Amino acid sequence: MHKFADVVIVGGGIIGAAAAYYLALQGVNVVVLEKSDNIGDGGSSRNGGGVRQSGRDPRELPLVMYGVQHIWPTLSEELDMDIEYVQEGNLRLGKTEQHLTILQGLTKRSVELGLDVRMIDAKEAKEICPYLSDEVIGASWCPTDGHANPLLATLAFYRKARELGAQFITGETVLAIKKIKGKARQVITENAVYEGATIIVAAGYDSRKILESVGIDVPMTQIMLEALVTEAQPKMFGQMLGTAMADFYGHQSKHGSFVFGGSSGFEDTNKDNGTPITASITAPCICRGIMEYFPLLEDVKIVRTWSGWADISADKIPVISPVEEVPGLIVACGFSGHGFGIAPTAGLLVSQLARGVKPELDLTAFRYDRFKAKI
Amino acid sequence: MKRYDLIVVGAGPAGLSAAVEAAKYGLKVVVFDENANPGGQLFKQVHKFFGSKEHKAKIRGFRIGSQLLEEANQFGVEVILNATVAGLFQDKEVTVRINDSIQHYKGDAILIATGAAENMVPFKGWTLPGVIGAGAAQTMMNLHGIVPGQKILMLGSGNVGLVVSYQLLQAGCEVVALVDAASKIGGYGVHAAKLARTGVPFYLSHTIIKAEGTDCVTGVTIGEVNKAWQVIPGTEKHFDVDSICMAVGLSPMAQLLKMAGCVMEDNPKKGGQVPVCNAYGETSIRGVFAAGDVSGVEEASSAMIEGRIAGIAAAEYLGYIDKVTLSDKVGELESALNSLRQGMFALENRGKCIEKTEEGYDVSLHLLQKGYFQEQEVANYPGVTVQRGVHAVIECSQNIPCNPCQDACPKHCIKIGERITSLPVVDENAGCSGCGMCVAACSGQAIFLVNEDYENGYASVTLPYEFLPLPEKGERGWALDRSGSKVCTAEVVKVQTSPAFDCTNLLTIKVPVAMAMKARFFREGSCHAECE
Amino acid sequence: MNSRIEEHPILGKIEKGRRVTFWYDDKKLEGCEGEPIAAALKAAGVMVHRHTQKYGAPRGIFCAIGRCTDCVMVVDGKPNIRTCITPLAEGMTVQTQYGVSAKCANKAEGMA
Amino acid sequence: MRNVNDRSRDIGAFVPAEDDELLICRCEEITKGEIRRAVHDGMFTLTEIRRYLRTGMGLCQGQTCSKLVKEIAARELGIVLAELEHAASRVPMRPIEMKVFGNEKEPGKNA
Repeated sequence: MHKFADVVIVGGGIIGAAAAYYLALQGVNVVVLEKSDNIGDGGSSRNGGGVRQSGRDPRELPLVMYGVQHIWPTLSEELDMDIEYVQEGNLRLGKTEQHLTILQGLTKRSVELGLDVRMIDAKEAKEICPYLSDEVIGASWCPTDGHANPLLATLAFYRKARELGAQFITGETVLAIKKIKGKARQVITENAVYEGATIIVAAGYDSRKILESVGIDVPMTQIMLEALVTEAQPKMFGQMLGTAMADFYGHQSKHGSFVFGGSSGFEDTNKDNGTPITASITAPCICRGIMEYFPLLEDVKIVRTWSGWADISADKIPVISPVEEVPGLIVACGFSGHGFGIAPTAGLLVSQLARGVKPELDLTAFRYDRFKAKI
Repeated sequence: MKRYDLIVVGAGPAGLSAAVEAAKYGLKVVVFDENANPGGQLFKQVHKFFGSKEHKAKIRGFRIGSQLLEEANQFGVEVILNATVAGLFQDKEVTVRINDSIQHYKGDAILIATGAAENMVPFKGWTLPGVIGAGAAQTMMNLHGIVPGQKILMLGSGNVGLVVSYQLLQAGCEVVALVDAASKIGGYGVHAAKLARTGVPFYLSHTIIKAEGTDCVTGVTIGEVNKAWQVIPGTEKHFDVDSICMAVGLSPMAQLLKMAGCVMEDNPKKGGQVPVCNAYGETSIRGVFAAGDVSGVEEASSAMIEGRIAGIAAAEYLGYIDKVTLSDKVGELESALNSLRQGMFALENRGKCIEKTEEGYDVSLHLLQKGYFQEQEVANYPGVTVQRGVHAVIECSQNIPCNPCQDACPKHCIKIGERITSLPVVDENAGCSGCGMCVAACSGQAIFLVNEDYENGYASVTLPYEFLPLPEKGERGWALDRSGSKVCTAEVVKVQTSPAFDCTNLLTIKVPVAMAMKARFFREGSCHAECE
Repeated sequence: MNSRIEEHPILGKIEKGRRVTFWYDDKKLEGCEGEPIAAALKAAGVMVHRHTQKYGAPRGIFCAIGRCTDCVMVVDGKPNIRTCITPLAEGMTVQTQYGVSAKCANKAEGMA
Repeated sequence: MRNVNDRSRDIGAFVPAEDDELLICRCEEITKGEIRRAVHDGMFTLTEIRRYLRTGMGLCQGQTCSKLVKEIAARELGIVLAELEHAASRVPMRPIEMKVFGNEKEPGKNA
């Protein structure tokens, strides 16, 4: 079976779905190929849902700030589906002087780039979120940060793109990309060949193996992080939460249940059986981490734990880049575990690259060929 | 980390049997169960089991449970209750919630025996308090001694629906109707018959349209359905009830196995999503076993045998016994299991329309549609004979794996033979002594003693009676026929109770001789107004 | 008819724990120590355990074996406690749950 | 071989049915109509329906409704039940308080 489209997207996560949406809006004929059975089954549905500017790598700040100003606030309306975006600020908590120095460093860096974020003392932190433990001695506070529901955001992009005519096919494992007369033209799967003028590879860690077929490498590793979900509670706080040492992060969803992500310290070496499976020591460790900051949550019941892989690039920021040596190829992967907040912006920028239009924001920092040896 | 040879999850019939079998061969075994008492469904089953002696036939479920527990203690199996297995991880590790802590254990082998949970049929108002699962009713009555409701409608005519309806009557509730959208009763005919003769009406090819009530159930409306399961307008019937019980099948609770990454299959004949297992119950992950309803919904008797097989397989997997011992031991158990999986209700016959018994007798369609034989049909079966003096009348018309009546009769009047699914044959000249052992032994309560020469013009009918208050000698009341309708007045002439009958009392009533083959139940009640 | 089975034709006398008192919303009830809270409530004729979050619909016992979580109530101040498997103890406070909390805790949250 | 699932295949438009108001997921209060509409919005798998509507995400984690949701979705998609994969099963099998989950103890010391 041989299928033609203007743009072939490899990867049915939030980046692929968002790009497909923005392209379909412009009447571009798009095919999206997803290896797993479900749209958004990778990192897109397995993250803490943070729409966070504070503490981000300075190179990513413009993307997330653009999103917070131009996309997130109206995205539910645009996709006519409530993605539960809440903008009630982000608290990154510290319990020791050492924590505060880390937070100060992050804060100073973001302030220099125009982000409204500042350090606050324990008293002010407690005014913002009364449930904090007394051990918290300070925090960084960014009022324009927020969070959204990653499951709904991903499926909302997919739903709208599909409505606009984008074709999504799950259960299609991409084996390789094939150049025809010097240009990237074909995507070979187990079942068919998909051909298009432009090929976007947005398949998370799997992108590395796929890009190998056209001689491109994105240096990435894969780590496994875990999260836990609690029973629904009355509304307690709307802020996005995190800690200086990132031992846990999360928020209370509109539904009332808390979603907290975290790690056991072994995320680089977690074993799996081919599917993202939780480890027996991680959830207890996240619980202990949370209770140190929120003792009041100790009686709240955990109803679910899940895990997911994060595609960690060598310098911890994504590759969002055209590939001139393989004309027609665009790469968007390596979001290193914090891609959700910048996903809508990244989707828009990738769609502009695919249409040959000058991207809204400068993408030089995200070039595929930026990886140089240390000396 | 604390490690056992075998960790069993679920202390029900399958789990305990597996633990006992493995411990017999020297394995260090622990069984975790989230409930306060072990035995799983066994401890809610007050009825007598089917099968043959090796399947513990004619013994009541909860007594089998206690026997299994004794065996477990005898062989040093550690049974830890109020212990919820939260997860099954890689490297055969489980985390268990015990009191207010999480504890990690590893097993060289793991056996999941978590059983099955009840299916649901949603209808308008199904979330109202008062709509409960049949298992919930059983739990409340038989475990906690609480009456689930006063007036109850039962949805579902499988064995669970029939048996739980009977148990509701024993607990003193009124079962206003038994309803099933299927055109034929799903469970054993004998279970339906013992219910119909108490007067419970059967509404096959009917479904629930809606449950009524604002804060809880106050009534229910059912309607007849056509072949396409659509309600036929005008056939609505209303009942005032305070509870609706759903007995519409069970689904395996195989979440732990799916979590561990076992290959699963969706098999409607087994009740839904089950692990793919080999003949020994081993899943796609070496050393992880599954037994009982979790790997295919059947009954507790087969669950116990599956448990034993898996227990022995675990012993071989860990090198405690060799392959030869394994195949011998499992061979015997497999034949016991196969003998249970014969007859009309065998897996391969599910859904088939069977018109003749193995022996060629006609299957009574009336029994399957209404819950009782038409009068003239009864005489077709080999268990029903015409004899002078007292003799056993066995109204058993389906090939089900069950033969306790054969062994119960000291005079060998009853013969089933090699295949335990054969219908019982009453030998006309074996000379029944009227001891009633067969009446009490029959798990389906389908055996009566009839004596048409009791007194001139009168016959005696001895029937199994498991209700309170137990009528006394000399008491007068009504004789009910197989459909539960009053047919004549009757007097209690004898009441036999004995430990050998295991709580099945034998009630002998005197009725006009013409009623000898009609009267099948007794209801006390003053009959002065309506006397003949 | 009393909804406790005094004597069962097969199980005989049903032995229960000693009588204990507990609070059900603002009423004082009695039950048997160790039996599930839901059993004590059922014996006292209580059918509605909670009202749901979205539609405020009444819910009560459904599976009675701790799986469906329809019987949850606020017990000793903690919401979402499965009453069908939680043993009754002397002096327990059991409150009807509205959404995810007891009504008196935050009126606004509960159903009008 | 995974089964290829083209999400633009025509499964027919959403046609309201008179039992759409029927509640299916008891914990999260989701009706039959919402589940059927979700399928037509492109949610062709149980995991997607679960994430899209929250069916099976409540306190009982789908133990009561997942079979019902599966039957509704299969009928709406016009496929056999076996073709629909159940959502993943995850720890914990029963809700566990945070302080208990975090309280790891050596076996045998169940105080």
